[in-house]
Amino acid sequence: MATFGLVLASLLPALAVGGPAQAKNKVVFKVAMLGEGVDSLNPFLGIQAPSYEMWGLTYDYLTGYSMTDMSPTPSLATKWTTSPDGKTWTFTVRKGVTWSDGKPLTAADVAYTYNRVLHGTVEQSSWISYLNGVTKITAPDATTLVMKLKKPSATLPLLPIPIVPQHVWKNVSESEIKSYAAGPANGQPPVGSGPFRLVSGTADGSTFKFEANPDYWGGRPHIDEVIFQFYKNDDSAIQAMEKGEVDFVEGITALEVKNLQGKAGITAHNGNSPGFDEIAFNTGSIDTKTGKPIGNPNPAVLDPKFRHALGYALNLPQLITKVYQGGGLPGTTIIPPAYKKYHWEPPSNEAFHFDPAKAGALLDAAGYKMGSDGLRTMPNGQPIGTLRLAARSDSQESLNTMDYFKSWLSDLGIKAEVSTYSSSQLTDVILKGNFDAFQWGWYVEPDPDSMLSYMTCGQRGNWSDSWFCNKQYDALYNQQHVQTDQAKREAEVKQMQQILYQQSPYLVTAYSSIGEAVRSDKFACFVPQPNPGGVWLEQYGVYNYLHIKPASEAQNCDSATAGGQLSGAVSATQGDSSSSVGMPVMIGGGVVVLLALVGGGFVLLRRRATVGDRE
Amino acid sequence: MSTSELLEMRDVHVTYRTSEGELPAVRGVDLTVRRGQIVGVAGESGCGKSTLASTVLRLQAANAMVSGEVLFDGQDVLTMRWGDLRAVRWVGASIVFQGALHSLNPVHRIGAQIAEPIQVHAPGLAEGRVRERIESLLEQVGLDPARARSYPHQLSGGQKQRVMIAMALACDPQLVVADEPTTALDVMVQAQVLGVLSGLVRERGLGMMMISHDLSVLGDLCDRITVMYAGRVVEEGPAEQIFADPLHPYSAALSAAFPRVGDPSARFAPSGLPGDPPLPWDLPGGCTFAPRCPRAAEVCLPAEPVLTSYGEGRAAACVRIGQPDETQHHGSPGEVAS
Amino acid sequence: MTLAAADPGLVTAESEPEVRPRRRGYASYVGLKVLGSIGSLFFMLVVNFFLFRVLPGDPAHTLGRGRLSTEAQVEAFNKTYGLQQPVWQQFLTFLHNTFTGQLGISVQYRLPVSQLIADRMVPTILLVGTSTILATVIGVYLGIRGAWGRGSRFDKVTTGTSLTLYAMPEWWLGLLLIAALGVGFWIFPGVFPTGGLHSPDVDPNSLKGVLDTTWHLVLPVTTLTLAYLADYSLIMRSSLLDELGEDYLQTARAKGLRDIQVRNRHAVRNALLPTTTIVALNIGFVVSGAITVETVFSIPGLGLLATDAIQVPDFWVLQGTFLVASAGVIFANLIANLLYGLLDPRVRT
Amino acid sequence: MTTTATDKPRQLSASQLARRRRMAAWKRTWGQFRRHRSGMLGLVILVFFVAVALLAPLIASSSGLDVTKANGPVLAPPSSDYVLGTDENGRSVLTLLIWGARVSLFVGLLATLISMVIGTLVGLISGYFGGWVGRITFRLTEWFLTIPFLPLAIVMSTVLGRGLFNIVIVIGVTSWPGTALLIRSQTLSIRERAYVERAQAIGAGRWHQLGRHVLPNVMPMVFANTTLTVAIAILTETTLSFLGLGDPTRVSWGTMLNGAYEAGAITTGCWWYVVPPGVCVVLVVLAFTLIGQALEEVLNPRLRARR
Repeated sequence: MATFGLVLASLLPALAVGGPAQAKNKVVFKVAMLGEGVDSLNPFLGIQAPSYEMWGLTYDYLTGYSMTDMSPTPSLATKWTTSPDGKTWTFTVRKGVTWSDGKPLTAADVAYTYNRVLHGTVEQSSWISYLNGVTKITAPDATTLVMKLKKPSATLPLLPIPIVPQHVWKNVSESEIKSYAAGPANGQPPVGSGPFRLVSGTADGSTFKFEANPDYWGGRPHIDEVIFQFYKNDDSAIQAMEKGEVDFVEGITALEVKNLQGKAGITAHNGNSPGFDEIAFNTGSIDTKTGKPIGNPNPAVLDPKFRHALGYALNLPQLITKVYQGGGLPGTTIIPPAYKKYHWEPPSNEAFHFDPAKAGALLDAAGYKMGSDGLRTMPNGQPIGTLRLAARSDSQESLNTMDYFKSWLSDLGIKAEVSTYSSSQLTDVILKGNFDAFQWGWYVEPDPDSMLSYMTCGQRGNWSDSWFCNKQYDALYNQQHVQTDQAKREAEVKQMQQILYQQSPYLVTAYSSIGEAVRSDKFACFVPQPNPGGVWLEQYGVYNYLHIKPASEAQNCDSATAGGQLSGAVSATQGDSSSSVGMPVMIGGGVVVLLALVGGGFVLLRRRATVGDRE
Repeated sequence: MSTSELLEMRDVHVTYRTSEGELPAVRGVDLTVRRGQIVGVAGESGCGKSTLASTVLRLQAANAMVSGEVLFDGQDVLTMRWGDLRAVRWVGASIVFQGALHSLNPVHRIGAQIAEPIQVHAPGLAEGRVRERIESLLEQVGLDPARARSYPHQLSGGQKQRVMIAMALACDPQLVVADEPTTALDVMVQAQVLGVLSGLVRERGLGMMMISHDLSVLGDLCDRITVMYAGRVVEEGPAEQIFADPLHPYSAALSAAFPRVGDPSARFAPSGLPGDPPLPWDLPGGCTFAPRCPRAAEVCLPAEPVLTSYGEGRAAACVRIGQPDETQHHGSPGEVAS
Repeated sequence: MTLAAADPGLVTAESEPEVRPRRRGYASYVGLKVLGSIGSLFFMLVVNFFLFRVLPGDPAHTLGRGRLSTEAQVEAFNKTYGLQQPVWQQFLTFLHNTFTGQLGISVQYRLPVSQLIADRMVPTILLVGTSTILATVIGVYLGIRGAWGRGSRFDKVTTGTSLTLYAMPEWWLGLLLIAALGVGFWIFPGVFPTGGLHSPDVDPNSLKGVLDTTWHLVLPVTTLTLAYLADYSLIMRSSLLDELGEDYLQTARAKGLRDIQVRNRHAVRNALLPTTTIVALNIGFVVSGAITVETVFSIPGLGLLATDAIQVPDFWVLQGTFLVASAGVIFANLIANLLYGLLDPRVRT
Repeated sequence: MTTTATDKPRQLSASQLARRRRMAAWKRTWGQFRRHRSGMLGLVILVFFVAVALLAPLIASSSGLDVTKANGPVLAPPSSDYVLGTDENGRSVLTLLIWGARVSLFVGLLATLISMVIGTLVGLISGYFGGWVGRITFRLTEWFLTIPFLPLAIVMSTVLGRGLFNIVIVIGVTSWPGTALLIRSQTLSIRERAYVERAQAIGAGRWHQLGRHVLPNVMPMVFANTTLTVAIAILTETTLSFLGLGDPTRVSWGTMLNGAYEAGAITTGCWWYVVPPGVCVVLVVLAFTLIGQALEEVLNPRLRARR
């Protein structure tokens, strides 16, 4: 039949090609996704960004995120109060919300979901960190949810845990859940309360079809269907968009963005995403049980002064232009500027800038004098030897960054060699401590807590990859963790960043971004997050799925509800769209290319996802 | 039945075009086969006798240039239109190839292979008739008709050769060309096969051109014998005479020789004859046989001797015939042809 | 996959002659071949098992993809995947599971591997199947014509083209086709879709869906067809050339057969033997063939499943696909041999 | 070794004879090869690329490979100062091509060497020694043949990690069975030949015969087969590199194509980054194939009849 069909198709190309284009009356929003696909539709199993997107459309969350700085906003919870001692949280759950199978959604469902996380093993892996310190969760009545905590928590009420229907999941046992697909079964979408319903698609599949939920409490979406199509490489996806097979492409390179910006009917940009790439040092790998040193870090990198000095050897602007293809923002600290409240911007007198002379001076001061052979020595006169820089073989950026680092080091009179590992191998190398420095990256979730936690002593041998340990830092971490006074907490978080900046376990090289392109002749009213300069699609929350409109109705974007005043980011006409989005981005010195969804990206996704933080 | 000459070859030349240059394989051969007559062609391998045979049905290799005339029943095979040629093939003249081993298609059954020419040339013939024909043919060559169902590799060499014979007779040809029909077989089987072959030919009064390096075999089967050396006829005449008292020294050597048993691969050189037959790309000047000839003398060198008649129906190409031999020339005795 | 690698079927047949063939019926021939395949099957299982036990990194970490924080979870994980058992015991369980069709649960997708493979099988078979059929038909035809009129312009052109295609990485050819016919170049617009199995918004089961899928398959199928075609035409040509020297063709000519009859009844029939074997074998290399092309054209088949699994690395998916791949080859190999036995009487007796 | 003092001289002279015969054979082979048009074409192409690879340092300085030193425009089309344009790091594609030739050829040849050694050894053993040794080695070869080549190569290169030598090993280890089978059938036929029997009669040890009589006579076929294997090896290296399993620190034609693919060179229409590496691969592989076929035809009389 295939052969026959083949012949047939080549006979009637018009018909066959006409096929895709004939999406009539129904408004279908087709999204091309790249790289790793959806790993699971089961919110307790999946860990990859696309999966979060699927859950976001299928389920609801207790709290949402603001479009400006991603601070908590009401969602299923209409409001919440904290007891004076900060150990009791009371949420008021929205009335009149129903599951897709018609049953009402009550506080009991929320309590069930959270308890499952609290007491399960599999269920814990992705979500437990959000219920950190929570001891008891109850639903005294249909609209009230009460959380009891050991000690106050600063991370609440941020609770991005998909709320699943008790009446369905109570039948899924602890053992079954490991392989519970939670996808469409016998013609029925998985039961959820979200704005859309998954009518077709399986975890390993390449196509996922959602239908709008007509009676969504947040109002009916302006589009009838969302379809995600996964492509293996950018070219296919971009071509598909130019051919009109898809309306949106997520995660392309800056080069491709540049190339698309000229094209009529298409608007492309690099959206800031709250993530960063860094050069990390081995600040002292130890056996977490015995506390004895393991691995073989070069004594030099163990010295904060040494690491800090190297901060002045990095020519970040060059890195951005060359390695990140001319787009990008030089990085400073581990909390990206997207989170205005928490980001600490080093004052100009402290800030790193490309100044080899200064770097040299600092090294001299720290005792790393230039030897007769033109190589710097340890303070005790021993040769430093060769620093082992680890790069990820699946990321060209990683390799190139380290190549540059190597050449900058040699300019300083420090020998270094770059070796490549696959991401899984590198994970092992790091845990064994057999490295001096490596290049990798993180995404940072709206609440800085978990990112900050990775640099605490307690995380060594687990999430800490730099083996960093600093008493003062840990003390501050514990403080901010229970800090209920927002202003105080922000101050503490910034202080922690300052410590890291001085100690330099990480040299943050770049703040990342995601290349996105949309058929602005078909759809409009995308609102970036963070606004301005942020991403359009893989956001915290599903704002745009609810508020984008067919280009024909673009003029009244503002009629849209929340965040309306921000809309029109992408309006129908090419001209002002490129000025309203393209220009700021360009003026902003361009944005770092995130090749996350190409090659090495998987790991970023993985590590980002591991604690569920996602943009 | 126009003439009594069934096959008449006139001044046939065959030259192979190869990357090494042009190799003359047959150089001006005349040969005649009458109805019911068995003509033997003798000579060492490489003397061009097989090439000569291939021209009878215009089966020479693609890179072979043929000149002269090959008249079959008065028509020149070489210039015939393909249609007519196909009609002549197997119906007019058939061939028993050397090495039945390879001349039978390994993946077709015996029966099918014998039937093939019949079906080709008498398309109308009914299945049953064809089968009967095959069985009778097999019986005639002394094989169990059931053999029709077996594959070549299931037969012994002798049996294969018999199959070839049966196949050759399938369309009652007037002429059978037997190209070294028995080289691959050991003596006992050779005798049987030759017996069968000549018997059938005789009783049907067919003409046959029998090619062999073994003069003794030809001697008692044939009416006439043509001896070839280096692509030319060196002697020609009644079988028994040539075998009994050859004129040409080469014929003499051939008849003196006796067949070696077994070992089909190594073709034999007449005993007492030093050296190998000349290579077609460097033929010695004068008499091409001279270098190996026991009676060679200065007279042999200037020109290549022509075939001259000696008595009724006998001819030979040697200038020394009748001359007394004083000067005995010998090829370097050290070497022994292997 | 290549001329050099692709003729065990032949070799088994060829390596007999010098030992004077004993007479045995087709049945026992089949028996022997089946036994041989079972042997290979077991060997393959062993390789399969141990190959994947030496994947880099501590399984608990790499396979758990770093998600495991508490010791309890690590243990739970090891338990699920039986990693705490001694190796031989793991092997036994592996054997048992394999034969009962349990290929484990994908670390990445958390779905039964057998199900994943079943899902991905269809596009691959569609792609490779179509290409193989086309390639065989065209390739054999070209091979025959080329060999029969060897030295002719036709022969020179086809052989030249085949050799070039043979020397070409099929995925690169795919890229070129995408660039030329998908993206379009100079004044030529790109008409064909450049990736995916079908357009996102059509139901693949509707007629429109079928047409759309077919339309999407044009480029990948063309790519793979050209790649295979090269092999087949070259093989057919050379094996027919081998036959041309044979005496029985002379016999056939002498019998007064037409040239075309000689070719089809005798030469081709025999020359087809090796070709059939190799085609049959190539079908076994379904996965291998599909890997690169599926990657280039983003076709969600077995090949893509495998390549995706490598990044993770998704232990069980890799093992499963590899298992299917090798099993496919062994099976095809068996078929090839049996076929050969049927077609060539010399082999079976 | 059961060679006794008495039959040594005869032994030697015999082998000398054999050697002389072989020398003559090589001369003849070369003579015939020279007349083989496509073979010579292949040889010319190959010589060209080998020359380029060897002279790379003279033609283009290796600094052109260093990303940190690259200061050309990104993915710029061919121009006067960048004859074949630039890659996504602003490096000259031409320079990459020239140095890529080194890696591709190196990998191809070394991998082939490995697979040849293994293949020939196994082939000889399974062909020469009858009995269980022969049977087992033959089975082994067949088994290895049933392992799907590319998947195995992929899995192995994930196991061994990414590096030039790993690629070499992977290819070497996965591509030997074809050779082994060829050598085996060759050996089987040669084993029957007269002088081996003679050697047996004289009482030379089996290994001695293997080395003295069988090996030298199999060598020609090995040689012809080698060139074909190189072609396959180079193709495999390219494919693995393209799939991102190559050595990222080294520039080969495969890694170039991988880079082009990931940089979306197709959509951005950077033909100068996609086409040249592929063409080089095709040419080199073609060259080896042509030479290999020519050699086979020349060395194998049965095939020679075809011409």
